[in-house]
This record gives sequence, structure tokens and C-alpha cells, in this order.
Amino acid sequence: MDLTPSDEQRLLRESADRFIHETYTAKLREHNAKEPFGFSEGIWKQFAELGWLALPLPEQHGGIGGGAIEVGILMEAFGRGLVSEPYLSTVVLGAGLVAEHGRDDQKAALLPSVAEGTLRLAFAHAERAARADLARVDTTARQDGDAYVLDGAKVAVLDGAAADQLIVSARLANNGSGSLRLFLVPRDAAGLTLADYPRLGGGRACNLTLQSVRVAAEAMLGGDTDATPAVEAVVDRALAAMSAEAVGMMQTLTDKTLDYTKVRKQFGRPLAANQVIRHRLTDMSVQVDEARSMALRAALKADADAAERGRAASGAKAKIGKGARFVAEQSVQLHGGMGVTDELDVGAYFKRLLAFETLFGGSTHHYRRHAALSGRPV
Amino acid sequence: MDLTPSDEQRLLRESADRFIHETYTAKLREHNAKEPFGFSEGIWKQFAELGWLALPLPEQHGGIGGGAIEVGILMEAFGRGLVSEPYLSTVVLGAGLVAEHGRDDQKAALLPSVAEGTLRLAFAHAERAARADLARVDTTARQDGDAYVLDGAKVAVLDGAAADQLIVSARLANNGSGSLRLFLVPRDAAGLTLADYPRLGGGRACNLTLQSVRVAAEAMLGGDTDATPAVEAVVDRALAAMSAEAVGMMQTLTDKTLDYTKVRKQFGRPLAANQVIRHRLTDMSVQVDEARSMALRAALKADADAAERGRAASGAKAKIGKGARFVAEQSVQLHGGMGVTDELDVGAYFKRLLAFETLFGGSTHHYRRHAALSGRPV
Amino acid sequence: MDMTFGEAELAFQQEVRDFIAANLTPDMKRAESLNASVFSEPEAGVPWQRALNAKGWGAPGWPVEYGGTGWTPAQRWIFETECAHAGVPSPTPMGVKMVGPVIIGFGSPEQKNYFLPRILSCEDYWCQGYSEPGSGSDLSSLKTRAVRDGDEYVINGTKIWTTHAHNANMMFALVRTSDEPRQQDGISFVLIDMKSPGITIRPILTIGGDHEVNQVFFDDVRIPASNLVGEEGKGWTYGKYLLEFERGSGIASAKLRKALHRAAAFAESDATGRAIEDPDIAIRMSEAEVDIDALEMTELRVLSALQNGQNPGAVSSILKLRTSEIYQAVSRLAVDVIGTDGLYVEPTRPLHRLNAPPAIPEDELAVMPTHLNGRAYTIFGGTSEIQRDIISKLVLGL
Amino acid sequence: MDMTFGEAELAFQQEVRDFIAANLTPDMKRAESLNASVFSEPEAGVPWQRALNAKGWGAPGWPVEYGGTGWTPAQRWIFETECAHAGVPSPTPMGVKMVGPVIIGFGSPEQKNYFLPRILSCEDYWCQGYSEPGSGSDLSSLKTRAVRDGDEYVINGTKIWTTHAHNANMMFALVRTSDEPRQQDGISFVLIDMKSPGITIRPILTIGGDHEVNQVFFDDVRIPASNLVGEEGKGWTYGKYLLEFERGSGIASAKLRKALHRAAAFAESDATGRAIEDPDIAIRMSEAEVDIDALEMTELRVLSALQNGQNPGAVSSILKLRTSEIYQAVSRLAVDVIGTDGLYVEPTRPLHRLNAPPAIPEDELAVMPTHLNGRAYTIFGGTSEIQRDIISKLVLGL
Repeated sequence: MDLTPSDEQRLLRESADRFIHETYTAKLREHNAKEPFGFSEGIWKQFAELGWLALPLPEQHGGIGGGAIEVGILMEAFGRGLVSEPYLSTVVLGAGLVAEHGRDDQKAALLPSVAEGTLRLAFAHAERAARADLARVDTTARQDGDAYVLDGAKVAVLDGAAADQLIVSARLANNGSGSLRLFLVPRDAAGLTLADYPRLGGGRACNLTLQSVRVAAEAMLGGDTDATPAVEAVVDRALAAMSAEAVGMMQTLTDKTLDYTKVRKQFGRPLAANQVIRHRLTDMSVQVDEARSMALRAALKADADAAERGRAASGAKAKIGKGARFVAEQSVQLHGGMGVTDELDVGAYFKRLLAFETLFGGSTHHYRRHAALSGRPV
Repeated sequence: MDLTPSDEQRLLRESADRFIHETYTAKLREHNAKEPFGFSEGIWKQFAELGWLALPLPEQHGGIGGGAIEVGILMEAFGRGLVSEPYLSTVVLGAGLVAEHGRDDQKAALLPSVAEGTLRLAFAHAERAARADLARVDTTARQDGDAYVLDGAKVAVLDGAAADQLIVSARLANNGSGSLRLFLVPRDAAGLTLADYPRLGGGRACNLTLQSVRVAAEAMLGGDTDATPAVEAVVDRALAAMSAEAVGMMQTLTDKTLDYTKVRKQFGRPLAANQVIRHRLTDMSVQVDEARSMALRAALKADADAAERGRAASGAKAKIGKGARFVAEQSVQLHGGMGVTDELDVGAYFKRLLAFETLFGGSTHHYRRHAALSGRPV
Repeated sequence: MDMTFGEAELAFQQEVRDFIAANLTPDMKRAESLNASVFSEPEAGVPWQRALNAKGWGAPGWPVEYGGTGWTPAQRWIFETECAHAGVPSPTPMGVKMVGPVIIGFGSPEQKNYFLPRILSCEDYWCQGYSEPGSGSDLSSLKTRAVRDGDEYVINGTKIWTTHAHNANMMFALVRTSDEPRQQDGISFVLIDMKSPGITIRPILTIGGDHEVNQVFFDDVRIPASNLVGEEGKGWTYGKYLLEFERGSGIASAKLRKALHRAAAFAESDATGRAIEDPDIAIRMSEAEVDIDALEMTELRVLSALQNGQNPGAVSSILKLRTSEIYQAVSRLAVDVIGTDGLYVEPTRPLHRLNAPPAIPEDELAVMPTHLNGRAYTIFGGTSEIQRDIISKLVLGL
Repeated sequence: MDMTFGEAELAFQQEVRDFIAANLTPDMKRAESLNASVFSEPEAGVPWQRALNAKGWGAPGWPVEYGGTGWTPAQRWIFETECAHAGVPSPTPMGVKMVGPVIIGFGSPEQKNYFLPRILSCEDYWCQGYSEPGSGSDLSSLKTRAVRDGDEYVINGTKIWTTHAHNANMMFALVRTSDEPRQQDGISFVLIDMKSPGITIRPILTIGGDHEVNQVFFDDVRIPASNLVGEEGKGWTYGKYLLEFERGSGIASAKLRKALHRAAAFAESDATGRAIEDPDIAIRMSEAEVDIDALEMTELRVLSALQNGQNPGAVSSILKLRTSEIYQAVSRLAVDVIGTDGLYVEPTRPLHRLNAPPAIPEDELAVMPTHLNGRAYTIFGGTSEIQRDIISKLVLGL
């Protein structure tokens, strides 16, 4: 038992922090917001060169074979910089699903390109009626000879417009009725319509409709087996990654607020001279610390059995969600009027943390899942 | 629309406040705790003489015909004094059930004696398996000729040992199976066993078992109709009364804490010089004010239709429960070491407010009931 | 004590309902339902204020001689409740509720004659110049300076958080006319024509993406000395009067209830996957509703005290604090109800000018910006921290 | 980074389990499960401490030369976790964890030779004389005075909140030996025989009805001057050393988890009407469990840093704050689980001396007193308010 980072992990943290600090300025964010996909192709290329896109991918398919801890180190730095490049959607979710559930030929075909930065993926799973229920999928896949025909609608597809291929979940409509499958669908497939929009806190997302979208049978990810366990595993790892990202945001907001309240004067003395504000900052830093512990736990349990993994991931998402809300709201509050404008970074972190809370379900959802996975009747 | 008290209401408040202030000292409470029933027969007689026992009873049966507002005025004063006399159990619940659901002969036989202070009642309804669910009653009443035979067990019967008659709820076991009935059972009935105990925060309560307790058919309260609506109405009024009592306790605790923190010095200055403590006291007084509003609302709606009455009563219980916890916990906290001993009153108020929260279900239970009565699926 | 309305009150309620039915246009209603800011855009707020004025209801709170209605507190409550329920526009209060009372209380006869009718009719659109960068909730430290020069004042400095400065043709402002040992003593209350040379307006976009507030710069701006209200150096007193004028008259529960009902409607729709079936959402709806019930009761207790000529006491100072907290809880609940639809960012502003259908249901559009902008509720007009400082002084004698 | 145990660690875990199985008697176990106080009664605590001492585990934290175990942090964590899980007694820490380290650090050779073995064997039962009425969390203002008189000190004054003074035969105390400009500089650390003439003990019952603390009066109490530890006037430094000795070594998560599991067991029983089926209870169980998970991870991070010879930094000062808050949340959850059974007041103390069956299930007896007494967690040892003051200084540099 040892929770101190290895030398490699320390180096990774240093290089990620340095890159973000030097490169990922407010100016870059402003630039990225105007890009068609909401991020910078150049930065994405640098991610590839730094080996970050390959980091968690298996070594036999062009990856480095890192684990959730390493992804967490990167994501925390990304959170500090409010990075909008599609790391979560392409590497953690997209490539994660291919690695977890894909056939060997699919891994060999797709993963090296992801590692090189030449292929982007997105996961089209959530639906309007499902809310946070991962199991609720109404989109259907009807087998038609050598092809599948997909019909349905998806919401909140992260970076969908930037993806070359979308991994679309659907339930089988005829053979094997009701069982969940994942399909690789090219973004420009006939019958696929994207409603692309700028996303709260940076990056883009889209809603999409599938009207008789026809894909070859080989486009089914993996063999003809239920994809639910793979979806749960990969989403749990995404929760761990997002948790680390949230830690980065929370830490940065707390640091910024601390700096501001030390300098900003009111009634002739710094805001931080108020005991109420000092205690608020203390509670913020306690929340950051607990969030850090939970993100680490979710990463350490990312390869544990499904129940333990799920409890750690949902525990992290739930607790960090509450903590993130507190830290974000108090950061805005303590920045006063300037906190509620788009002129300071604080607002951007606030919005990105709201997006964190919303994605894959909020704190109550995850406490409930935690309780269910603990055998409590909920 | 006018929410200012009438002259009569003002006078009642003044006389109740004066009585409690002059008579109901810590010394009396200490004395009462050693009395067999946990209260003073002499004080109970005074309550009768002051007309307080008659206050909410119908005029045709020896009462004064006051309403929930008047009861609330009394109960708030009782809360300030931590009164342990069985007003809630005998007058609000017991006589309330007789007035609401009893036959005219029962009202004529019982209510004047309650008003005079010569008859005490208690309501034996809650059961271990039911938790806060008023509708869950497993005790049975089996009709046997001209009698009913009661079997079951009740918990948390307030002032049961001090009562001359217990009003026991049971479900019919043969004729009209499952329908709820109330029975007047003498405390010394054969087959009735009381486990009497001192109650958290003052007064006494008991658990009781009924083993083939035989009562005459006339002992059934009211006609042969379901008693559920009467139970709900009377418990809602009890919730309003308890809410007012809680307001009295919360106000007193806040006053005491304010006084203490102004005087008690630490690091050379009064505790109340700390901004964190001033804000805490502010939040306590805000909670008291909101509690006062909700107790008033519950009283004003005590005779409204069932849904509106229930929403107001459950809303008050839920919100005041949360506020009471906050005020009680912070009062103890701000009194420091002395707050966690039995040497100051603060602990007694803390315990009585805990008892308030527990009785008839906690805040979550009542928010859920509020939601259900508002047509929300819970 | 009772909560029921008498016959006269019921008749008045009907009159208000009839008025609203006759004057609230669909455009106004849509603009209001898509309004993510505190106050309505002029295109909705001005015609509504004019309709009120035509009915004689342009400034209910003013003395009758100046155009007030002489309503009882119960009538005011009925009016506000019906307006909130119907979703009428919320014109900015800077004219009717803010500069109006100050002019009535301290203005010259000429100022009264000239300005008051123009306030009622919206001929003048007012903004407020109080806050400055660096002064925050500590107004007494303000630095914008007005120097007397013959029959004029020359103003230099800057004001910030100026709501609707870009729509206004008039500003009332607190400016420093002298330096005194007590900073408050050197402050005066002046009226400024926004078309005066030397005024520049810099928009400040809110966290929700709206253009509601501005920074206003004054560079040798000249105003006639007759635009001084009352005495020089008494501006602080007038500013405080204004706060007290408003205090204890807040009727916010009706608007909060309306906001909650809108959130409930979203929760019951298929667009949110019937969020109401999540027990957490259902129970939080009840929590918010009970909080609003408590606020309403407190408001009614204050109104009843006023109606009986009593001083409602310090209770009224608690209302702002709770109103802002409940507002944020309700807007947060709405955000949780719409789930991932909250990720959608609509750049068009004001939202009601949007023509093409967005990627989420149109009536959800204002939910997230409303929540984001609403974080300002616990900041502007004195942060909640300062409110607690004040309450601990007033209510607790600390 | 990994959370799994190596082979040696697993072997040690087994050794601890075997030890507990062999030494934890049913009486000790029952006493502990019915213990509503922080520390066990001597009848459970003393035999357990003696068993530990017989095994050589009497004072794991001491240097090996004085009887310490030399455990790695991971071993300490395993030991504490297994003990909590099994529900072993919690002897008072005043001997092994408090006065012991001070004597080791600053005592004379004679003091070490005499007292340390008696601490390990419980021959001496220690209590702590720090707090005084009126000094609260501000210890530097203490007034109990020790005046040198030949080879003795004469002590006058009073100490309060003295845990188990009624069981103890020895007290270590901070007393004032001189008046200095800095109040702290006049304080000395002395050892007092509790059987000395002039000592009176007044019991103070806790809010939960337990006799755990006392007020102790000193009326011309004489102690040998050789009972001064270290130098006169340095008592404040030794007291702080003691706090730092303890800091960062807290392993509370295991005990909290045990308390939560007990609450869960109640919730799953018919005695509570299966409270667990109330989704609010079930979800709060998960909230508490996740809070404990976070605390445990923080503890493990601190242990790992120590294991690698690093300074865990300010993180450890957060542990007390969160531990006390989570403790109260868990005890509150247990209270909500048992519902109206919490109304039952049992006068017998300690609870494990009860012979007749109570009106509620016996294993619920400690729930309410534990909750009531547990309000002290955020008060004693520096209130949570003072903890936040400290953290804001240490962690945030404020």
C-alpha cells in the first residue's frame, strides 16, 4: 500500500502542468471558442506528440498502456486550464469503448489512429427520456441482411461534430431483441443529422437524430454480445477522469479566490480579513482536498470488480459534484460583481463545473447508484 | 386578510407568557422530572383554572371554542418553558379525536372532564413497523359479540401512564376487515401492559402491548366508520401545535445564545465579536422567523380542506424540523463545553427539539408527504 | 388573524385580472418568459409601464397627489401576485421606484413638475449611478467627482454595474462634491442627461451572456447645477432614504412561486424525460415551495403590520436575504430539471429575438442564463455577507 | 500508487486478527457496544490495554527503546482498522498518547524510569488538567497557580472537563508558575498525585447523561518539585509538542465506518421497521460512506507521505475538522434510523451495567446518548470555529 506517485507519474504531472501553464492561456480559450469545433487542431496535434493521446491505450495498438491514475494526472491539468480539446470524448470514452469492447481488428484499425491524433471519436449514448439512466436506450438497430438500420435520437453528444466516427448505442429491434449494441457510424452517414452547439463552459456538443441510418454489420463494435457492461466500465472510467478534471478546476478557483480576497479591499481592509470569508476559503480548500481524495480513489478502483468500481466512481462523482458546486458558487460570490460577468475566468470555471455536474447525472443520481450497488433498497 | 392578532389573542399570549415566566422555572422542571407522571398535578389544575384545557374544545361541551391560532399561542409559551404537562396528548390529540370523531354521547361524557382537568387522555397509535406512516396499523380489533378484542403493540405513547383512558387505533379483523377504528381503553384494562419511561426532553412516554384486551362495543370512538380522516386531521392540528411549541423553544435558545455570546469572553473579547458567530446568530434568528411564519400558516390552515391543511402542517413540520435542528445544534455549539452538559438549560431544549423532530416523522417524511399532497409522484 | 380576502379585495383582484387580460400582449408575455435578466428589455417593459400609467397604476407607491394609487397593503399584494402569476414584464425600477421617491422627498418644485410625469410615462428612461470599480458594497468610498463651475457641475470618474445605461436617457448618481472627514458627508445626489458630451458606455456582458449592465465613464461631463437634488453633501442621506422607502415593501414570493411553477412545468414535460419522477426533484420542489410559503407568510405579516399602522420591525430586513437565497435554489432546481439541455449555449440576445428553433425546447432557453445571472442576487445591492452583518446589528443588537 | 497490501502486511493483519480473537472478551465487547462516551470505562479499557502491553503493543507510537512497536504507517493503519472493525475498547489516551510522549521528550531519567512502565501497564491511570472554567479554547489564559515552596509546589485553582478524573490516580496539568508579559511563558507542566490532600472532584454529567468529565479543585495541594516536567515556564511548548506529536497520525475512518455499519444494521432490523427502506436513510448511508471513503483516502495519503519520509503538510490539520463533522452526521443518521425509540431515556450508567431489559431493543440504547455526547466533538480540543481559524492560517496563509 503506497499512495505516493511514482517517478513517472511525477514527471507526467510536471510536464502536463507546465504545458497548460505556458500554452493554455485565456487568449487561447478565446481563440478556441471561435474555432468550428471549439478547440485547436494545433493543440490536438501537440497532445499526440506528447504521447497523451496514446497514454491509456494498450501497447499492442500504439498505446503506452497507462492507467486511470495517469489519465487523472492529465485531466487535472486540463481542468486547471479549462482545456476544450476532445480528450474525454475521443480518448477516454471513444477509444476506451473500442479497447474495452471492440474486436481485435477494430482495435488495430482504430486505436493507432487515435494515438496519432488522426482519428477522433465521440460517444452518442444519452437520450432525452433517459436522463441519467445509462440503461435507458430507445434508439433501435434493425438487422437488414448484412446491415443494421439505426433509428432514434441522441442528446448531449460531446464533440460530436469534431468526430470522424460516432459510437452510437442502440437496442436490437429484431434478432436478440432489446439487447444493447454499439455501432461505429461515420459522422457523414446518410440519415444522420447533427444539431451542433457551443457547450456550457467550453467545447461543443450536439444533439443528433438517426433516420434509417444504414451501417454494415461489421460496424457493430465487438461481437454480437450485450454492450452494457462495457458501457458501464468505460463510463465509470470517464467519471474518474472527469473527477480529476473537476479537482483541477476547483483547485484553480480556490487559488484565484484566495488571491483575490487577499488583495481586494472593502471598507479599508482586504476581504480576507473577514472571518466569515476566511472560514469560507477554509471550507473551499477542505472540499478541494476531499475531492482530490475521491478522484484518486475512483482512479485506483478503475479496474476493480464492477460493484467496487461503480461505488468508487459514483461516490467520486456525487461528492465532487456537491463540492464543485460549493467551490464554484463561493468563488463567484467572493469575487463580487466581477464574478458574475464574462470578464473574469471565474465565470468560465463556474460554467464548466456546472457542465461537470450535469454530465452523466448529478450527485443525487450517483448517491442513489452508490446505495444500489451497496445493496440498499433505493 | 389580516395577520395581526386580535385583542383576545394578545391577552392570551400575555397571560401565557407571564405564567410561564413566573411559574415554569428550571426548579419546577427538576421537580417535575421526579414526579411519577413527569409533570405537576398542581400546574395541571392551574391550566384548568386558567381555561387553557377548555380553550380549543367546543362550547357545547364545556369548551371555549378557540382554534388552532389560540392553541399555538399557548404552545409557543409552553415551548419557551419546556412545559411537560400533557397538553398535547390530552387536549390536542385526545380531546381533539373525541371532538373530531366521537359520538355526541362520548363528547358529552368526556370533553367537560378534560376541560375541568379531571380526565386525561392519550393517543396510542404509532407502531414499531410503521415508522412515520400514519396509515400503517397492525393492531387488530376482533368483534366478539358485544365487545371488541384488541391485540397488538404500540410505541411512543405520549403520557400514556398519566392518562385515564387511552385512545387505541386498530384495524378491524373480521367485520369490515382492514378498516381503521379508535377505541377508548381504560389504562388499567386487563391485558394492557405499559412500559413507562422518561421521555427525551421532559415528560414521559410508554410502549404498550395489548393482549386480548376486551372493550365494550360502545368503547369504539364514533360510529362504525373509518377513522383515518379523523386521525389525519387531528394529527395535522397536533403538528401545528407542536410547530408553535418548537418556535417557542427555538426563540428561547436563540435568545439565550445571544446573551451568552455577548458576555462570554475568549481571547480577550466577547464570542459575539467574531463575525462567524454573528452570522451564525443571524441565521438562527432567520430560522426562528421562518419557523414562526410556518407555524402560523399551519394554524391558519388547520380547518382548510385535507390537502391544503396537510400541506401546511407537513410544510411546517418539515421546515421547522430542519430549522430546529440548526438552532439547537448551534446553540449547543456556541455555548461550548457547558452546552454539552446537563448543567445548563440549553441541553434540555436541544433534547426537546430532537423529540419534536422525531415525533410523527422527520423533515424528509413530511417533505415527501407535502410532495404527494401536491400531486407529485414520490 | 385570517388569510382570506374580503369582498372589496376580491373585486380589486378581478379588476387587476381584467386589466392584465386586456393589456398583456403575447409579445410581452413571450419576451418575459424568455427574459434571463432581472429586468425586462425596454421593448417589453416600456409599453407595459405605459399601460399601467394609462390606468392610473403607474406608480402605486407614490403619494396620491403625485400619481400614487393609495392602495392598501393587501391591494398591493394582490396586484403583485396577479402580475407575477400572469408573467407581466418587469420594467426597471430606476424611475418609478428609485429616483421618483427621492425627487418627491427632496426635489425642487421644478424638478417634481418636470421629472415625475416623465417617469410615469417612460418619456425618461432612468439608470442608476451608484457603484464604482473598487467601491463594491462600500459605497461611501466612491470617487466620481462633481466640481461646481458657475451654473454647472463638471463630472469626472466612472460608474459600474449600471443597469440599462445603454437604454437610458437619464441617470441619477451619487457623486463626490467635497472631501470631508466622514466620507459620506461629501456626497451629493445629481441627475445627469445621458446624451451629455463626455459620457462613454462600455457594455459588460453577464456570466449568462446578457447585456444588462455597463460601465459608464464621465470625462468633463457638464450638468446644470439645477440638476442637484436637495442639498449638496446630503446625497448619502437621500440614498439611504431610498433604501428605507423600499424596505418592508418587498413582495417577492409571488414571483418566486411563478418561477417554481415554471420549473415544475418543465419537470412534468417529456422534454426533460419527466424529471418530476425523480423523487429528489419532487421533494426539492416541495422544499422550495415551503420556503416560498414561509417567505409569503413573512411578507403578509409585514403587510398586516403596515396595514395596522405598526412598524413591522426588523423582520423586513430578513426578506432580501431569504428572497435571494430562495431565488437561487429555484433557478438551480430548474437547471437540474432540464439536465443536459443546460449544456446548450444560445448566443442570440435578448433571447426573445431568436427566430430559428434552437437545439433544445425553446421554453428551456432562459433556464441556464437565468441561473447564471441569478448568482448576482446575493451580490448586488449589498452581498449576503453584508446583509448578515446588517441583520446582526439591527435584529440582534450585535 | 496502489491500495493493496503486500505479503508482510497481510501477515501482520492476520496477527492482529488473531490477537483480537484471543483477547477481546464478550464483556469488553458488550461494554464497548453500549459505550456512549468517547472513551471506555476502566473495567473495559484497562484489561484491554494490559492485553496489548503483554503482547508488546502497549504504546505503538513510542520510540522502540521505551516500548514502542516500530510499526510502519501501513501497520498502524492495519492495526487501527482491525481494532475498530472488531469493536475493541477505547482506553483513554491520557497515559499512552499524551503524558507518555511528553515524559519521553522532556522528562528526567527518573521520571522516565518510573512513569513509563506504569503507563504501559495501567498501574497509573492518567487524567489531563488543561482547561479551566473561563479559559475555554483559549488555554493561554489559564489561572491555576503553582507556587514553589522549598522542594514542593503548592497548587491552587480549578480544572474543568477533566475526563475520567474520578478514575485516575495521576494528573498531568498545565499550571501558572509565574506572570509574564506573554501569558504562555508563565506556564509549567506538572504531574499531580490525585490522592493528594486538597483535591476535590465534582462530577459533571454530560448532555447524554454520562459521567465522563469532572471539575477538579485544588486547595493548597502540594506536589514534589521533582514532578515538574522539563523546565519551569516551558509548559506551553510541551503542550504544543504533544499536539504536534499527535497531528497527522489520526486514523479515524475505521471507527467511523464501524459506527456507520452499526447504524446500517439497525436500519436493516425489524426493530426499526426496516428504516433502510426509506430512500432518504439509504441515500444518507451512502453519503456518509462516501465521506468516510474520502477521509480514509486522505488518511492513507498522509500515511503514505510519512512512510516515504515526507511531510504530509497541512492536509492533516483538516482531518480533525472532517472527522468530527462526519462523526456527528453518522450519529445523527443512527438517531433518525431508530426513530421514536430515541425518545427512551435510560438512567442506568454506564449502560453496560444495565441488567433488566429496557423498553427498546438493548443494542439501540447507546444511540441517542452517543449522539448527544457527540456534539462535544466539534467543541473539545478546539472548537470547529477555532479549527477553521487555524486552517485558514496554516493552509491558506491568511
